[in-house]
Amino acid sequence: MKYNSVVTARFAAGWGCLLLFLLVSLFSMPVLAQEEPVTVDTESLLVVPDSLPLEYYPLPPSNVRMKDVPNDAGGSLLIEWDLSLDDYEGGKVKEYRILRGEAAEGPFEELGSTARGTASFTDNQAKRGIKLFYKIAALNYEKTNGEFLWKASSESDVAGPAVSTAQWFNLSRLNIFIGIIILCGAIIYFITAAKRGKSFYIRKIAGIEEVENAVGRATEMGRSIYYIPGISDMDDVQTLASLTILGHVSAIAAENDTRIDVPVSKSMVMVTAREVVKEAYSKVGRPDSFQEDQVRYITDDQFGYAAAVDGLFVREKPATIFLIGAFFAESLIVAETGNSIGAIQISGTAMPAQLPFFITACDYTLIGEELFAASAYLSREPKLLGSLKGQDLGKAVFLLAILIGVILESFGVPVHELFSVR
Amino acid sequence: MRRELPLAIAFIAGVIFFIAYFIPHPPFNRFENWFSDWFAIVAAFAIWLGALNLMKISFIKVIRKKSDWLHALLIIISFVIIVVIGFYEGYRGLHANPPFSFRDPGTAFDWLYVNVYSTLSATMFALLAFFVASASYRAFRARNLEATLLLLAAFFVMLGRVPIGDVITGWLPRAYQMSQWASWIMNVLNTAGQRAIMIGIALGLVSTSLRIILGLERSYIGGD
Amino acid sequence: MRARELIVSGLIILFFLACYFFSPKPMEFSRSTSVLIIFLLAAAFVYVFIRTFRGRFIGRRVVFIFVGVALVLPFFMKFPLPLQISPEVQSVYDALEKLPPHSKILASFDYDPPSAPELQPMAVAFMKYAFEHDLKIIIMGLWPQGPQQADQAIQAAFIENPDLKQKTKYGVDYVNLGFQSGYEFVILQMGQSFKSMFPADLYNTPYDSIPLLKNVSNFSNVDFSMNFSAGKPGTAEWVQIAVDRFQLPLAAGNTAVQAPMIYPYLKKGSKGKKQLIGLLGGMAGGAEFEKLTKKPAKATTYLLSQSFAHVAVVIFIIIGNVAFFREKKGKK
Amino acid sequence: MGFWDVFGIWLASALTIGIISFLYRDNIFYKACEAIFIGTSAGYWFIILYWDNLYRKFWTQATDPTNPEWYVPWFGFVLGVLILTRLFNKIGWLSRWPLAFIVGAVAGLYMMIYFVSNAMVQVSSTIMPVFTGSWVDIIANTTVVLGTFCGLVYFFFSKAHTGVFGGAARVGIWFLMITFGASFGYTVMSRMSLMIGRIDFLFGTWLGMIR
Repeated sequence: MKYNSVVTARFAAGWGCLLLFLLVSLFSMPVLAQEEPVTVDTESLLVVPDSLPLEYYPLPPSNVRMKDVPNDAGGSLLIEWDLSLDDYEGGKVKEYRILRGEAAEGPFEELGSTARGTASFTDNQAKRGIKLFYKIAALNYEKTNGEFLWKASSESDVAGPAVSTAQWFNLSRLNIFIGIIILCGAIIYFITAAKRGKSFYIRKIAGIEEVENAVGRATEMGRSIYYIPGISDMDDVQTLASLTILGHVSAIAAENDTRIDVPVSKSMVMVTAREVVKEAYSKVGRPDSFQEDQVRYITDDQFGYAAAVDGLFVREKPATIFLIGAFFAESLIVAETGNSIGAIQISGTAMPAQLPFFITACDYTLIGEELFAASAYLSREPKLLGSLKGQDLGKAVFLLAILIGVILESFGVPVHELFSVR
Repeated sequence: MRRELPLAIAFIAGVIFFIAYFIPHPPFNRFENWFSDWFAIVAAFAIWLGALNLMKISFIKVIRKKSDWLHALLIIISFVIIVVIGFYEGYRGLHANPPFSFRDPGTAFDWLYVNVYSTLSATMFALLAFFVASASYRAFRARNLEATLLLLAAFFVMLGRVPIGDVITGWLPRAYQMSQWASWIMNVLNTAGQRAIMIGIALGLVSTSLRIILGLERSYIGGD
Repeated sequence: MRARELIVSGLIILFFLACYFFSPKPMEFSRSTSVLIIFLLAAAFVYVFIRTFRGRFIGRRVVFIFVGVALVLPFFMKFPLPLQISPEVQSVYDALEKLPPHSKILASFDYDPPSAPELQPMAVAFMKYAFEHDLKIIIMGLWPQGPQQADQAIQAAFIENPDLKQKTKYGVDYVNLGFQSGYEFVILQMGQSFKSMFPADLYNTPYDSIPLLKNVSNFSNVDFSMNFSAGKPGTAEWVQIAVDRFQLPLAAGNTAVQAPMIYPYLKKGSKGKKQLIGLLGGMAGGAEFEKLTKKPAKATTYLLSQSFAHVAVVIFIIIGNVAFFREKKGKK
Repeated sequence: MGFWDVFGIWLASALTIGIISFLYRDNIFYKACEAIFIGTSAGYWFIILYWDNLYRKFWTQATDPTNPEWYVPWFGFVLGVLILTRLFNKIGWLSRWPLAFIVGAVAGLYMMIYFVSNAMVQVSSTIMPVFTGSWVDIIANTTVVLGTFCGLVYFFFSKAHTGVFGGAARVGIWFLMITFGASFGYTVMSRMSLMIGRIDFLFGTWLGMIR
């Protein structure tokens, strides 16, 4: 692939803006640190309306204090208070009401209520940047089937002003930020290294090793090979991986002069698959023996395609069948017929729900990521190799973390915090 | 212009939404919600493409009297019926007093939905019950250790999840009957396997997304 | 070939018309007929075993007939089923039991009619339980047909328990906010405010004029939540966003094919906190929940057919593999 | 039960039998039902997306003066219109802009959502003190940790599966096979439940033979 300047420019831009953003958030850290504590503690006045005797009134809560909820878009304040002295089992306090106003003496509106015994409430309608004042009312009342007989409430003193602010960086997600930066950095590093021609080791994958003898079997028996690239279109990564493997299989088939048929269910896949097979034939020096109709479009309909492929299997009786790509509920219909005509079947998909059917019905199966590893191994494309290596590094980090983490956890060190999400 | 701009758009959109995850400060916190609206609206437009394409293909089949033109005619008729009724019920519902939704039980659209659409899609999937059984008999073999483990796990989960499993293992104490085996397989063995697969898929998706953002993955744009 | 096709379709139509006009309604086999049927089924399986053992496989359509019989006949049989309650279903029930009256439950319906056979029975049982224990239900759905399924579940609950109908009032005891598209972004926005995502309920009454929703602004004002899901968007998204980010107490009911992917969320994490309180898996989960609420209904009757079908599939796997090993031994 | 309800049940039963007839062989009844299914499902989603997305999410919010973010849906509208340019091949390439925006944004978002919930959370819940609680817990926890660890080793491609590493990979594939077995069992269960639902409709709602 030509090493074009646009891609490097984009790398630089991407890294540049990420670094810039990191610097901005680091400098903004000290500014956030000094949050001014907001506590007001004065003697509370007992409000005594004329009708109810004094002892109905519970003692009000005290020491009302507010704290801006960190790592949010502003707009939420955590209000805490000390419970009223009358707040005990059978005591005078039944509920607390939270009241908010935009001025110390200004009109107060009721936000919500909390049951007896709770000492905090989150107000997430506190408009960002506006000074707000709060007071908490302890409430005593008598209710029969939903109607209030009488209500007595006494309010704490006014606390405030409190302002909810928004933060530019969600500190609780720092661990995730570092994790994703390491992973993306590794992937980008390995892709650029692979572009510069560095070769990487990929372990043996059973399904791919078997391709030679599977095609060999078809040649001995003088029968054809069928390659089914799944029923998804070109926007599915599994279809792209499958077409890479198709190129490899077609090259071996062309060498052994064995016919390979590729019935497809999407017209765009047909166009690309024809290119892949034609190129494989010419690479092996057999451009003339490739016929256009080896790769043909059947139908877009899921079950129609499965029924048509079954018909082809039963009539043509291929010796070797490849089922590689994105499959859905029709996978077991096709795999079953392939098995019933005694063909060797090599399958591969990343669809978890279909893997059980392929594993039991086919001789070899590329399981999930092995499909992508196989296409990287065969195509040697830098972006595929680099991604695979980057993902492997991620797995290595997770494997080490689990190994060390479990050991340390047994001694009480909270290693899982490093990976936990708040 | 045709290839560079889309790649630039994809890069900018990707980086912005990647960063938006870490910035609570407005307007970044609103990005995910805005995007859900944009995604829904674009999806509504995209289905016009799909529907018009289906109608175009079907019309060509009918006009040129292709082999399955009756099949195509039936597709057009059923599409037109449900679309016309959908629009009619929708407008009637909006202007009625009190307004009702076109999906309410009792509307013609709901009748078509319950008796035609959901019946057909439920039966289409129900067919698979038969295909799974025939594949079990004719194709699912314990050909190697891995396939044997798979069939054994399936055996215990299927029988454990229905009362018959406990009838068979009735002679064992309650805590060791087959339904407990099935629960243990699900809660311990399956959890471990699922986690390994989920982590693998997550890492795979991160690398694919990164390639899309950096413009290395261009298949979704198609040819020039 | 044309003639045979017409004869077969003629036979099918005749069979169903005969059932429609002449069969006893409802038809129930006596205990002895049920045992006889099971005996005949077993004999048929033995015959298949012998035939396959000798190398002559039965055709695909014969297997279909076996499965059809195994699914249909149990509907007419009566068998007491010893149903064991699995821990994940028990924890859902215990969590509901702990809810004091008048607590608000957010019930999200993310499935469609094709998955109704598995999820509708547990949804009906959940509605019956909630209304009988005076719990308030706020219904919404991430799938277009979800809220309709919720409505059908409520109507079914009213039919099975008529006095519930008078007791529960729409807008006070339950509200249906309808469907909202946008997949998991809907959950995200509900974390900040329900109202912004559901300006009005299914019947276009504004959010603020619904008494039940008076001081319900987002997840922190909801005591519990139940998610019925058949795929994506579903329980996984609710856990990833509502539980992981907004700490919403969540239990779920899932189709059988979806349940395995959800089990990891049930495991206690390192902080001893489970992401998901409990899970009703497939029809068996529904039947167990019905047993816990002491009201056996659809799920329980379906389970007998399910049991027969599972046994049939297991026997077919065994027969297939025995023949496979005999063939392999023969070849060696 | 009005006329339309009875007719609806009979129609639904006919369609159900038509689809099930595919088990016998691919016949004209099945082809007719399949055509109705393709047409109705395309039309159904066409209507749902029109009313729920275009009308309710775009139109009502975009033309509602009280909505402070009324401009947001308009950007979605522009993206949507650009997608429609794909119909005319002269200006079809314009449709790549909205497509690129959606694909890029989804890439950015899904990268985070999946990385957090499928990778970080799962790793964090696997790192747990194993030797606490009753011996049942100890066995369960060690098995989960061992299974997840070995499963990941199997999907590790940069080292050959030989020696101890090969052993761990082998144990890993065993765990994966049991997981696939469990999901096979559950798939059978859910397909059977679907069929039971259809039988309950045919023999219950239609023929009335089930109580």
